Amino acid sequence: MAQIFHRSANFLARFSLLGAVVLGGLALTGVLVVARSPYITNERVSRNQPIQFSHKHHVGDEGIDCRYCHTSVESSAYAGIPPTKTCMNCHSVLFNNVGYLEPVRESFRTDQSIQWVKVHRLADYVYFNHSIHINKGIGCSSCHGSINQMPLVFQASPLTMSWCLDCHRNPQPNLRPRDQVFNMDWKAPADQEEAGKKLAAEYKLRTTVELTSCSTCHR
Amino acid sequence: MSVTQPPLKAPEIRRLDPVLEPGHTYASVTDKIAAVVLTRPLGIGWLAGFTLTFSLVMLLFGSLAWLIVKGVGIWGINIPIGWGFAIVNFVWWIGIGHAGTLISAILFLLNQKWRTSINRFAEAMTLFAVACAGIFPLIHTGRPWMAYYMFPYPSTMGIWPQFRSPLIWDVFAVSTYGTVSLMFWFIGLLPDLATLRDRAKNRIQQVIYGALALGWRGSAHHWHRYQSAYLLLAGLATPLVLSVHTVVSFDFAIAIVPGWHTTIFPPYFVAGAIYSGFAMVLTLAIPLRKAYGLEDFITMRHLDNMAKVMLATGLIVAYGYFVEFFMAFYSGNKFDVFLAQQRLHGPYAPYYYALILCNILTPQLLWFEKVRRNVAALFVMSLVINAGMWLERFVIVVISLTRDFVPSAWGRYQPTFWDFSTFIGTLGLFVMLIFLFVRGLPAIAIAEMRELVAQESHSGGDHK
Amino acid sequence: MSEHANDKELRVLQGAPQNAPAHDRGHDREHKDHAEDGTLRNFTLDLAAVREKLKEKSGKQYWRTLEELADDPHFQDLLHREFPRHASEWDDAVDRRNFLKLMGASLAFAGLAGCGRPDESHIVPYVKQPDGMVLGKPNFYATAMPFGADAVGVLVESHEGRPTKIEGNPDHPSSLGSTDALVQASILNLYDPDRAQTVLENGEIRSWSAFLDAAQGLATAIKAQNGAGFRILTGTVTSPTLAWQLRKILAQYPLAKWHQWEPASGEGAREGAKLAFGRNVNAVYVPGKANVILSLDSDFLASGPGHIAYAKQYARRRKLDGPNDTLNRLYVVEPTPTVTGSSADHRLPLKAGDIELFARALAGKLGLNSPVPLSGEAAKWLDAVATDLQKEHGASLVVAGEYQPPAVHALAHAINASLGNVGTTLYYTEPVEAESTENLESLRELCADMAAGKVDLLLILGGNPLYDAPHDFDFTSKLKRVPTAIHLSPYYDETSVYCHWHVSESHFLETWSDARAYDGTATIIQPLIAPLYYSRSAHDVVAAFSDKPGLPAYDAIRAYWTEASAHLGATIDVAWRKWLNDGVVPGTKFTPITPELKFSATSLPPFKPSPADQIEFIFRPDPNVYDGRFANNGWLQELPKPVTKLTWDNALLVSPKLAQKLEVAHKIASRGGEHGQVRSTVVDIALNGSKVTAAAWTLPGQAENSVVLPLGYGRTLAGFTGSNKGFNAYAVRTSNALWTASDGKITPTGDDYPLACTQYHFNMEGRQILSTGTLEEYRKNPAFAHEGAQAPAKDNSLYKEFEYKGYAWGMAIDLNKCNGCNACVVACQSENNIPVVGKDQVMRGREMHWIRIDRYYTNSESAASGKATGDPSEYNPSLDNPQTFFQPVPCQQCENAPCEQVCPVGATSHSAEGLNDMVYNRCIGTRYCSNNCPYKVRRFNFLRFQDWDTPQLKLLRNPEVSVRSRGVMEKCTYCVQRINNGRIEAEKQNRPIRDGEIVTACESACPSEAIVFGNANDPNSRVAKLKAQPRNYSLLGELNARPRTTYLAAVRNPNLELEKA
Amino acid sequence: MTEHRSQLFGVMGEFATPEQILSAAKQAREAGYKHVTAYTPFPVEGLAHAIGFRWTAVPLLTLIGGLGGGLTGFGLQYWVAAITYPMNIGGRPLNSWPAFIPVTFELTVLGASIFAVVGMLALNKLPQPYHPVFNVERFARASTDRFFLCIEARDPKFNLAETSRFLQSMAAEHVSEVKDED
Repeated sequence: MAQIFHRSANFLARFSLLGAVVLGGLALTGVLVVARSPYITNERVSRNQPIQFSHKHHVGDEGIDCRYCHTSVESSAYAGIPPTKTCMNCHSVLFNNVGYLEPVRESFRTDQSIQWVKVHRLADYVYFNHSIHINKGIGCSSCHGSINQMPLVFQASPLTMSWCLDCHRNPQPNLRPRDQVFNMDWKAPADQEEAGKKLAAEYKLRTTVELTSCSTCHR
Repeated sequence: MSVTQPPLKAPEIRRLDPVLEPGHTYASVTDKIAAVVLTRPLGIGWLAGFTLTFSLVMLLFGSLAWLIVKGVGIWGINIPIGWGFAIVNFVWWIGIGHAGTLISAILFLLNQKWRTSINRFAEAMTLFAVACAGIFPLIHTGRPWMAYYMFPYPSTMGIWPQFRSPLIWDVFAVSTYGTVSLMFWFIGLLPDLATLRDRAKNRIQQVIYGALALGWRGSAHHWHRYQSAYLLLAGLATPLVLSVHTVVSFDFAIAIVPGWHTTIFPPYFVAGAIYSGFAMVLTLAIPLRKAYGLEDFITMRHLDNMAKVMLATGLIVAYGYFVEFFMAFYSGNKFDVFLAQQRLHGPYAPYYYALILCNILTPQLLWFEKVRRNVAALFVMSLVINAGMWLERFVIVVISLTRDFVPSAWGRYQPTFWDFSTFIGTLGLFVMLIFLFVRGLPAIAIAEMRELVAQESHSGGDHK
Repeated sequence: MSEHANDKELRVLQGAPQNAPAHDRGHDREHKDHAEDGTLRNFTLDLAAVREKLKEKSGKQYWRTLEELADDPHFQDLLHREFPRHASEWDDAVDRRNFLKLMGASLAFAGLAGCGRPDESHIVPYVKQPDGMVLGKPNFYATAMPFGADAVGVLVESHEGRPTKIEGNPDHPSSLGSTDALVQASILNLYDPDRAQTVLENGEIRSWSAFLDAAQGLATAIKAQNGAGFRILTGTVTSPTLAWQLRKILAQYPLAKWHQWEPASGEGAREGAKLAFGRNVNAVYVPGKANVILSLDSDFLASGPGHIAYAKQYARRRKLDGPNDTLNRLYVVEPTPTVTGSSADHRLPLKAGDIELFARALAGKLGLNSPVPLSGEAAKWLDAVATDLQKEHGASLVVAGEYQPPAVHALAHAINASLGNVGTTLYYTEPVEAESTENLESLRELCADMAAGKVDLLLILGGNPLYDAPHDFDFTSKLKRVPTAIHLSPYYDETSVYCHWHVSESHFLETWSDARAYDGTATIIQPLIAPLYYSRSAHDVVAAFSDKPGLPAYDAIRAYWTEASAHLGATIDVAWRKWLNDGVVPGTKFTPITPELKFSATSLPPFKPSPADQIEFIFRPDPNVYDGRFANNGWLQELPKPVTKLTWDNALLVSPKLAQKLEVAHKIASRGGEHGQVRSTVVDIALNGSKVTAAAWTLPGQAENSVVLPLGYGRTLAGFTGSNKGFNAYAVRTSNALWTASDGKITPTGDDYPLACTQYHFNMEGRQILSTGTLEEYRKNPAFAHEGAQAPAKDNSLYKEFEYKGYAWGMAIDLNKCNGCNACVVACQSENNIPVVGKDQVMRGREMHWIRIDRYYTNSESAASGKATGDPSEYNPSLDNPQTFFQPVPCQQCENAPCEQVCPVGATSHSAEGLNDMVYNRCIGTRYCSNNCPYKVRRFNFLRFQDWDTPQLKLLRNPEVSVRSRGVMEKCTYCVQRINNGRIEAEKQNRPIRDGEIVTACESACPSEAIVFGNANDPNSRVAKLKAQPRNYSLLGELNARPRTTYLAAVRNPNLELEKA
Repeated sequence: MTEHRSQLFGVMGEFATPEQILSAAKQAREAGYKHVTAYTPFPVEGLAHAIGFRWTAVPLLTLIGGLGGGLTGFGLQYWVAAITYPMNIGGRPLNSWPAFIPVTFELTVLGASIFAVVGMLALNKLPQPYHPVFNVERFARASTDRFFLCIEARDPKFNLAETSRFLQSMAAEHVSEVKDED
């Protein structure tokens, strides 16, 4: 009988087997990595809006309070997107003839809503409530990032479930005094450790078990 | 070879049937078995059988496609009967999947020579049965595309499987069983692949079998480690094979449904599995030895022994049925008592009596040697028992659910066309794989047959 | 579950003008389409036009457009022209949808565009946000649902302008904070896609203004002849304004006539009052004050004016906190088991025709006339009842049934008077209906005139006479002879077809109106949403013929009440807002009057009893679809009828004995079986010279020789849901026998018909499920419910128990109060976006109700006994008059939940507050949890049950609850959305949740306050107190699942005299 | 293992029966040959011992695999159920160890089996499709009915003529050189 395979076959055979195992492992890890990547989470993806509205300008430079536009953030599940009327409060006077604000005026004239593109999209079965987070001293920037630096708003956090859980398991690091909630530049003080504990007690924060029960967010 | 008596004479001699007909040499066994794979042309029978089963597999794919499009509602299941054919078939196939590993592992440890000529295709059968079984737990879910939730992986949701659920145990048990059986089967194949490589008639065969043989040379070192590994695998597979059907039985025993919540389940599920497994081995072995003239290797001795195993396990199963009743009445649990009565004269009583007939009464014929040695009878009986074991699972899964705790919720179950098409589809898949197997790989372990020849020649013919 | 996307859209809707949710794409195209209609509909449609219409649409919109096209009559003509064969399949949902897709594919492939990653979704804010609206916070508005001679005051939950849920109005006498199944379901009618959507003239779409012109044209013509030939047909009118408008019309057209026809409300009360008092008066009962109540075939707990209030008062008298509490006692004599009869302490099945005899006998016993001999059971009964009533002089009550003849009512009045009940347990007021006319005679007259060609202009305001008029009137042929008939109705129904004009009627949530409750209290009906379609109210249509055509309903209402306010001593501008806010107009409640009794029982003509063995046919409105007006309401169609548990069909109700005699039987089909499909014998009913074929249903407790033909089914033009369901009992109903007919014939045809029955097996098989006892037993041993089945002690577990330190939500259901009225079931369906699955799926045992009401017969033969099957499929004597009990079964929220342990993915687990959470998006649908649930309360989406396509239905959904898709398990959550919102509000105010602050949908709907929800950890909460009672027990407690939902055993208060006899 | 190019790998004697190869192997050892290998169509009892091959690591590997699998199994379940996301599942304790046993067991078996098989192959240096012995024509029968004894060239005592004669002396039906060409 003659050799069926060349000597190199030995190396090839062993290498390919090993390779298969390694590749499989890599592929698996890859999937897990991609699932956490902005491609899936839409993190840091800024979108084109019908009007180039700049939070940086309005909040950062002009220092308008979040609640001037997002009126229901303290009382309702939804922070609320301002009606055209709110824009016109100022822009009927300021920049009242610049071209890039035409869509606003048009909307006001024609009574047709401005169609903003959603930036923060939660899954349909997640019931997030703004008001309770605000009331328990979670600042806007804790989730939305420093909006006041954003010419175009993008999603600053992954908004994955495990991300939510991180905070629901251990909220202390993110707790602020209520008067700091809308402060975009708030930084955790050095003593956040016990400050957080104190606030948690003050706010009567629910226990981790309660905060991580399924029905806290899913119904 | 010293057994020179003509085979059919006084019973005490017949009982000493050989596990290998006399007159065989290393070469002859090798030739005969390898020829089936290497030289023998495709018969019309094979082609016809393959075409038929292949079309059934297409039916299976069709059914699955429709299932994905519409949802499990195309089946007969409802509330209260949340599980129907899918789980029945799953348990049935898994059960069948037990004989192979059992034969190759346990009989190996017990040093039963007669296992040699049947273990190879029994193992193959196991793999294919497990493949068929594996389909069902996946497709019976409402959202199969989400089934990966059942595997422990670090998800972005930060949640994991719920390990208290027997269904998760199933996932691990079945996949482990599949993997181990595959490895067991493959290393068993190694020396024979080498044989085929060395006898291959053309380059393609050479390359294929050569690659699969991994360069096996049968050196003393190889054989030494090989035997050590094989023995260990056998030792591992034995508890494994027992555990798998035990775990499957937990699917029911862990639940609180009357008729499921029973401690007898693990042993009698295992016995039942072996029972149906051997029945299926017979169902396959009998036509196989006929078609490829392997009567010399799969002798009456084998059939006789398998018949005896079936008889024994059948009796264990019968005991299981009895204990179910006994415990129901002994415990006085009103729900269990009620269910026991339902089995006897509830709407599904006919199924229960059919089950008793198939699984307990018919096999009693195996007490008679005449029956055990009548190939035709054995074949029919193996079919009956397979049917019976399927009925058993139907009785357990469906009847228990039809009338549980709250009478207002009582219901009935009737399978739909899609229930049947899926089941028949897997039957087709199973047989098709068998067809491919017998033509692609040696259906009998050649190396072990050679070993047997050696032993026979030494043991001077007194067969143990 | 990507399918959720659309629904999410709705949940975050941020752009609706107060009451026109223009944000929903589908919806605002509604408008665009109608805009196009004008142009598009002038020429008839052809394929090219359709292609044109579809060209620029793509993806979802594409199909939507197709769906809308489907409602365009021209498109349907087109289909018939182009695809004659398929067009026949039009009415079948599945085929219809598939066919649409087919059509789509064949027209253009534009629809297949747009795969890949989900495209951007949009936020559509208001341009000018209405005041007082906080996004994401529902508002509640008070209004009322007019129904027959009553109106139920309601508070309607509105999310950004979409009414989504109806609750009771505590300030309204007919509601007292509760509702019934019909009220709960009425919101589905609002969004029904099959509603008539425009004004039609001979099937051609017309604008409202076109109608106004036509109306004025007709008006002038009629005026010329002084109104002769002008007829108006209405149902019972309780709207003061409408009556006012009508009277003005009649004044304008002196010779015009106003006819009334209510097919399903009896005239006995009206005529009986006339008999007793010489004029029509309205009897208002106060069951709360009665210690002994006798119902003469009256279902006052579940139907008829004021039944919600009556049920509440009655239930409060069934409260049993300790051995010293007393219960009232209810006797019911009735031919067919009703909700009231089923919750009676003593029930006597009697042919409807014999009830008058019983009443006379009772009067005799009380010395109001010469004694009347009774035979058998009835005689025994009579003595006991009579003595009992007399014992409770002034605190007893006799209620006569709606469908009983005037004599019975007159007798009831006399008896109540003689028992001194008037003024205590009942009082009289002026009639609630604006115009008391004898419906039957009124309709007879109209028909006669139509036949005689005396009617030139017929205005039909609501109602469907063509379908529900007595068949001997032959309304159809007569209507054909009317030159101009105008029909106002919510659907283009049987009658509309024969009318020249059809105006689609607005839903009560879409229009201004007003209505009076059973005690006269008036409510201003205010709209919650602009009409979804081009629909109008009766006020508009009437105004069209007045001197002020086009007068908006609002102005009419306002005008009337401006006048009325004077009498009420209020200035409307001040009072108006408060009236709207409260949902009642103060001071409109009728003051009691004391009409003198001009009737003596002796004056009655001698009673001629019908032979006992003669079969009596009685007509009754269906408990779910009533007279047929709710036929197209999927919630009600799929709602198991209280006693029979039938869905989607009506059936001839037959007593077990008679069934045996007639050889009508049931076969339990193996698909679905006891919990789904029962095949029953089909019979031909020959009656009043007409014939109808029906499925016969054996009903335990039915009077032996009495059979019931439930009205309201067999509609041909009800819409997709309601057409061709059941059989049409009106077909054999004649004017001479509106409620009770005899000498008819029942002959089995030999074939059988599948009926969808959600509970067939009625025996508890000796299990501790529905625990019942008598007051005696209770007083002897208040904890009798625990006998035999003890729940294991908490401490006999190897493991440490979980502790629930904070809130521990729990529910207690008092079986002593529950009367099985079904309000909770529909309320739950409405609150939790529960889909309707259709008859076929119900027959497979796949209905989705999160709370079901089980019905058991306690003294029935059991299956275990081997003697009987535990169901009505074979006769046994215990079925003749079984003791009936109802048990609502929601998820029991077990602490040791068997379902949770077996879920492989942890999709169901326990919350820190002890809720058995179900996470749909984690569920992979193994159904293991359901198998392991001893109570079988879990529901599985076997197919895609939820309707994702119909835009109207999207508006209906509760944004607070996930909409479940195919392949996931679902179940009662204790309305976790309400719990969470309640908790969030409480936490914001930094206070604990108050008891009663969180109310589940079922609890708030329940008229008899049988369901109580709350924090079991708070010893002062109502639920904790109930759970502390010895009557409290767990369903199947011995399983040690530790349900959070527990039951209080039912205790009946039988009359010992009758018991021992 | 075969570093040297196109040169002698060893000589191979062919025998007819297991007995012959067994005695041949013994004699070769006695004759002082170290690098002796026997090739047989089926395992011949005592042959490995005869050519001086006693201990194999396979059982040890299997043990390691088993322990590893088992520990991973239980560890994973405990971590999931009690540490990373403790949930109240039907009132059952967080560490429901009895419920964790089935998975632990299965993973033990899985680990052990994989280690046993992979270990065996690795120690046997498989896959190794190419090997000098395949160059011998008659070696094809090694997988059917012939028994070969190969004395390798790297053996210090190896000498082509000597060794060949030695093999013939043991009634080898056939003696052939084993070349290791490219």
